[in-house]
Amino acid sequence: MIALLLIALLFLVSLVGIILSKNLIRKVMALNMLNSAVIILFIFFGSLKGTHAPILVGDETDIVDPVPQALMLTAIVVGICVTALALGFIYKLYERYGTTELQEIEQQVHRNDQ
Amino acid sequence: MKKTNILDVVSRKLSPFILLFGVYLVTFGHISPGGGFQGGVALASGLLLILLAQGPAVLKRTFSLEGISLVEVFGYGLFLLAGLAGFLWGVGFLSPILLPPRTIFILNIVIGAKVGAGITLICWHLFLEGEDSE
Amino acid sequence: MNRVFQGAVLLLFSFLLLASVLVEKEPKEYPKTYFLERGTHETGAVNLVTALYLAYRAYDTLGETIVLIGAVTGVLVLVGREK
Amino acid sequence: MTSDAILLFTVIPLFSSFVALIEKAIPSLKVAKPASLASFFLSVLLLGLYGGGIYEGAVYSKVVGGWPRGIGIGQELDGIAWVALALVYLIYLPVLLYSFSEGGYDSRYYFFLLLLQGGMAGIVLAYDVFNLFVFLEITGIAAYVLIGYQKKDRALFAGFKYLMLSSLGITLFLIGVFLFYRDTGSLTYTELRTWVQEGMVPSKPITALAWISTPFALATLLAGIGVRTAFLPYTWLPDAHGFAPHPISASLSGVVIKVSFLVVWKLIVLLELSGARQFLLWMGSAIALIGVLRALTQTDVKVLLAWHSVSQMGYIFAGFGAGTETATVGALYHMVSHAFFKALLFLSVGTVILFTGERSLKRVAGMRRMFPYLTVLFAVGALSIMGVPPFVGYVSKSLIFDGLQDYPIPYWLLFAASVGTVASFTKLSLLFRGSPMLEGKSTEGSVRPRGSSQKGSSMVESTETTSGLDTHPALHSRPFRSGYLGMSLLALFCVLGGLLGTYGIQFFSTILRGTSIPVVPATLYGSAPPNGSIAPAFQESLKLTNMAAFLWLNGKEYLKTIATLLLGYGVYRFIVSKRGKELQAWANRLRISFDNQLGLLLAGVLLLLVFLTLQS
Repeated sequence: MIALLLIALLFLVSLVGIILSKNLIRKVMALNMLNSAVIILFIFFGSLKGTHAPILVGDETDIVDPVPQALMLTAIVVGICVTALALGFIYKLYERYGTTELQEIEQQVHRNDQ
Repeated sequence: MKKTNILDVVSRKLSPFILLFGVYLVTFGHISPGGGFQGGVALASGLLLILLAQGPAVLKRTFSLEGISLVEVFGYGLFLLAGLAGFLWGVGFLSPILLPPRTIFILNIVIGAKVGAGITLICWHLFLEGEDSE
Repeated sequence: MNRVFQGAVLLLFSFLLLASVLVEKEPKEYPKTYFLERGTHETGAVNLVTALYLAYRAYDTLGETIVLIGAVTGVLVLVGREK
Repeated sequence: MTSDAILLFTVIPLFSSFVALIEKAIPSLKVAKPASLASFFLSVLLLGLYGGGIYEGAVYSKVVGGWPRGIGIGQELDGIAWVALALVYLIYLPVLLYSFSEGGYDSRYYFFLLLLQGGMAGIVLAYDVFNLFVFLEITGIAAYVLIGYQKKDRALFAGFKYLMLSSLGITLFLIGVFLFYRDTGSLTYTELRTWVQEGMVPSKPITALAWISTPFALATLLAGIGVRTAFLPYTWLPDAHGFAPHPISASLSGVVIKVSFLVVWKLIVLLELSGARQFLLWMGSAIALIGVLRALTQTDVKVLLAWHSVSQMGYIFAGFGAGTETATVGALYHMVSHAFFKALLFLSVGTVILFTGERSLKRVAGMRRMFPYLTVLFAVGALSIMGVPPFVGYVSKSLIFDGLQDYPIPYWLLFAASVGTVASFTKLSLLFRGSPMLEGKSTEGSVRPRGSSQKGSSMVESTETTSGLDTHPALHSRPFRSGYLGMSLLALFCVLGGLLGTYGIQFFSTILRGTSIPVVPATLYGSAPPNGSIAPAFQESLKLTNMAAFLWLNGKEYLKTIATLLLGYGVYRFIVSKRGKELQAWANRLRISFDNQLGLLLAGVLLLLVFLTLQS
C-alpha cells in the first residue's frame, strides 16, 4: 500500500512540476520524473505476480512478469533521449535569449514580433 | 573546480574495472541479470568518469570522438542487417536464423556497444559545449 | 486567472489519474506462462527479459536504437560546433 | 503478394537513413542524397505490388519474427494504411526535390527526413500498442530536430514547445498502455477491442470509481496520438509549422499530422467509440473556425498558412466525426487533397521567402513579375484550398459538406470557415498580385531571377537580414530546377485529383470497405488473423449512385461555392479596411502562454474523457 502512495506522490509532484514551474529546466526534469513514475508503476504492478526474478536458473517457476521489464527498458531510453534533446534546445534558447525563465523568453519573443 | 589528486587516482584506477563490469553485463546478458542496455550504460559511465575527472584530453588518447560515433553508426547498421538477414533467409524480418543462443548473444553485444557509444556521445558533446563557451 | 485554470485542470486530472491507476486489481494469468515453458527453449536465453526484448519484441528494440541514434545526432545538430 | 514484406515499408527508409549516416561518419562518401532517392523508388515499387491486393479488400497481417500472435509484435497493412503510405511517399518526393535545390542541408538532414518517413510507416503499420508508442517517439524525435534544424531562434522555441507538449502527450499514452496491459496482459489491438467492449459498460456493480479506468485509459491513449495530430492543443502547430524550414513545414503539415490521425481513425473504428466521434465532430468544426479567424489576423505568411493547416484539419475531424459514408470518404479524400495543396502552398511561399528573405506581408508584395511561374503554382494551391471546382479541394470539401447535412451547427461552422479561408487567401495572394514592394520600398522594374540560371553559380545561404533588392545575394544566383519540379508535381496532383474526382471517390470508398475489423473474437495466443472482414460502419456498399453527377452537375454545390467566394471577398475588404487593421492588432495580442498550452492538453484529455463516458 505504501508503494502506491509513493507512486501517487511521484505522479503529483511531476505533474505540478511540468505545468506550474516557471523555469524550463525544471519543466524538463519534471517531465523526466513523470516518465520515471510511469516506469516504476509498470514494474511495480508486474512484480505483484510473483516473487523471483525472471531468470530461470534453478527450477523456479514463481517468477515475476518479465514483459513490463522488457518494455520499460525501451521507455527508459526514450525518456533519456527526450530529456537530452530538450536540454539541447534549452541550451540554444539560453544562448539566444540569455535566460531559461519561460516568462522572459515569451516576452522577448512577443517584443520581437511587433 | 580545483583538481585534487584523490580524484585523479580514484578515477584512473576505478574506470577500467567499471568498463570490465560493463563488458561482463553485455556479454553475459542472456544468462545472468543484465543485458545490452544495462551493460551499455555501465560502459558509458566508465568512460564518462574519465571525461569528468580527467578532462577530454585524457579520454581522447584512448577513445577518439569520431571512433565512438563510428561504433554507434555501424552498431545501428549491424542491427538492421541482423533483421534483414532474417528476411533474406525467408524466415521473416528479425526472426533468429542462427541456433538459439547465438542470435541473442550477437544482438546483445551490438546493443551494448551502441547504447554505450550513444550515451557517451550525448554527454561528451554537451560537455564539450560547456568547455568551449567558458 | 491562468494559475487558477492550470491548478484546477491539474487537480482534476491527477485525481482521475490516481483513481484509475492505483486500483488494486487481482493479477490475471499473463503470457508469462508461455515464456516460462518455451522462453529458454526457443531463444536460448535464461534471462527471460533479455529473451523478450531481443527475440520476441526485437522490433521495439530496433525502434529504440533508432530513437537513441536520432537523439544523439539531434543533440549533435543542435548543440554541436560546426567543425 | 505474401504478407512477409509489409515490414519493408519501415525497413527501407530506415536502412537508407543508415546509409545517409555513413556519409556523416565518412564525409568523402556522398551517399545521403542517392540513398534518399532510392528509398523513394523502392517504397513506391512495394506500394504498387500491394496495391492490387489492397483494392480487393485483402488485409496483410504478420507478426515480426514469426512468433505466435499474442507474443510477438503484430504488423498489419490494410486499406487505410495503404492510403497513408501512398500519401507519405507522394509528399516525400517533392519535399526531397525541394531540399536538394534549397541546398545548405548536410547528410544529417536527410538522415532525419528518412527517419520521419520510416517512423510514419511504422505508426501506420503497427498493430501493437507499445510498438505504436516507439514509432510515435521516432517520428517525434525526427520532427523536433528538423523543426529546429536551421537553428533560427523562433524555430528553436517552437521546436522546444512542440517537444514538451508531444512528450507529455506520449507519456500519457504510456499510462494508457499501462492500464490496458494491467487488465488484459496483452498489447495487441484485437485484445484492446475485447477489453473496451467489456470495460466501457460497467456490468458488475464495482466500486464507485473503479469503472473510470477503462475510459480514462482510452482518453489518454487517444490523447497521446491526439497531441501529435493537433486536435487537443492545436496551439503548438502554428509556431512549429510556421518557423520550420520550408520543406519540413510542407512535410509536417502535409503528412505527419495526417498519419497520426489515421491511427486515431483506425482505433476509433476498431473500438467503435461513438463518444470519440462526437468529440471529433464538435472539436473539428470549432477548430476549423478558430484556425481561420486566427489566420486572418496574421501578417507572417508561413504562420498564416500554418493556422490554415489547423483549420483544414478541423474539416477532416468533422468529416470523420460525422460518420456518414460520404463525410467519411470526404474526410479521407480531404486528407489527401490537403496534403497536396498545403505542401504546394508552403513550398511556393517558402521559395519567395528564400529568395527575398522577407516573411511579413507588410514588407513584401507583388512578386508576380519576379516569380511568374511561382505565381501560377501558388494560384493552383490557393484555388484548391478555397474549394474552387476544377481543383481537388472542391471535390473533398463538397463530399464533407454533403455528409454533414444532418448536422446543422457543424455544417454552418464549416461554411463560415470556408468563407474565412477565401478571405485570408485573397489577402495572402497580395504576396503575388499586389503592387510590387520589397522590405517597405516599392521596387518597380526589378531584376528577374531566371528559373534555370547559368551553371556554377554560388549556392549562397540566404540570410534573414534584409538588404536592397538588387544587391540581395541569394536573389538570382541559385539554380532552383528540382524545387520547381517538386512544386509542379504537387500542382499536377492538385489538378488531377480534382478532374479525376469520381475515380478518386470510387477508389477511396472501396479502400474504406477493406478496413480490417477482426470480427473473430481473439484468444490470447491463437487468435485468428483478421481476414478481409468489413468495417461495421461500411457494411452496405457506398450508395453514391452517380458520383459524376454529384460532383460536376450539382447546382447546389456550385451555388454554395459562388456564395463562399463572394462572402469571402466581402470579409477580405473588411479585413483590409482601417477597422479591420485595428481588429488585427488587437487579435494579435491574444497569445496562449506555454503553461496554458500544457493545461489545455490536460483539459483536452478530460473533455475527451467526458465524451467517452457519456457514450456508454
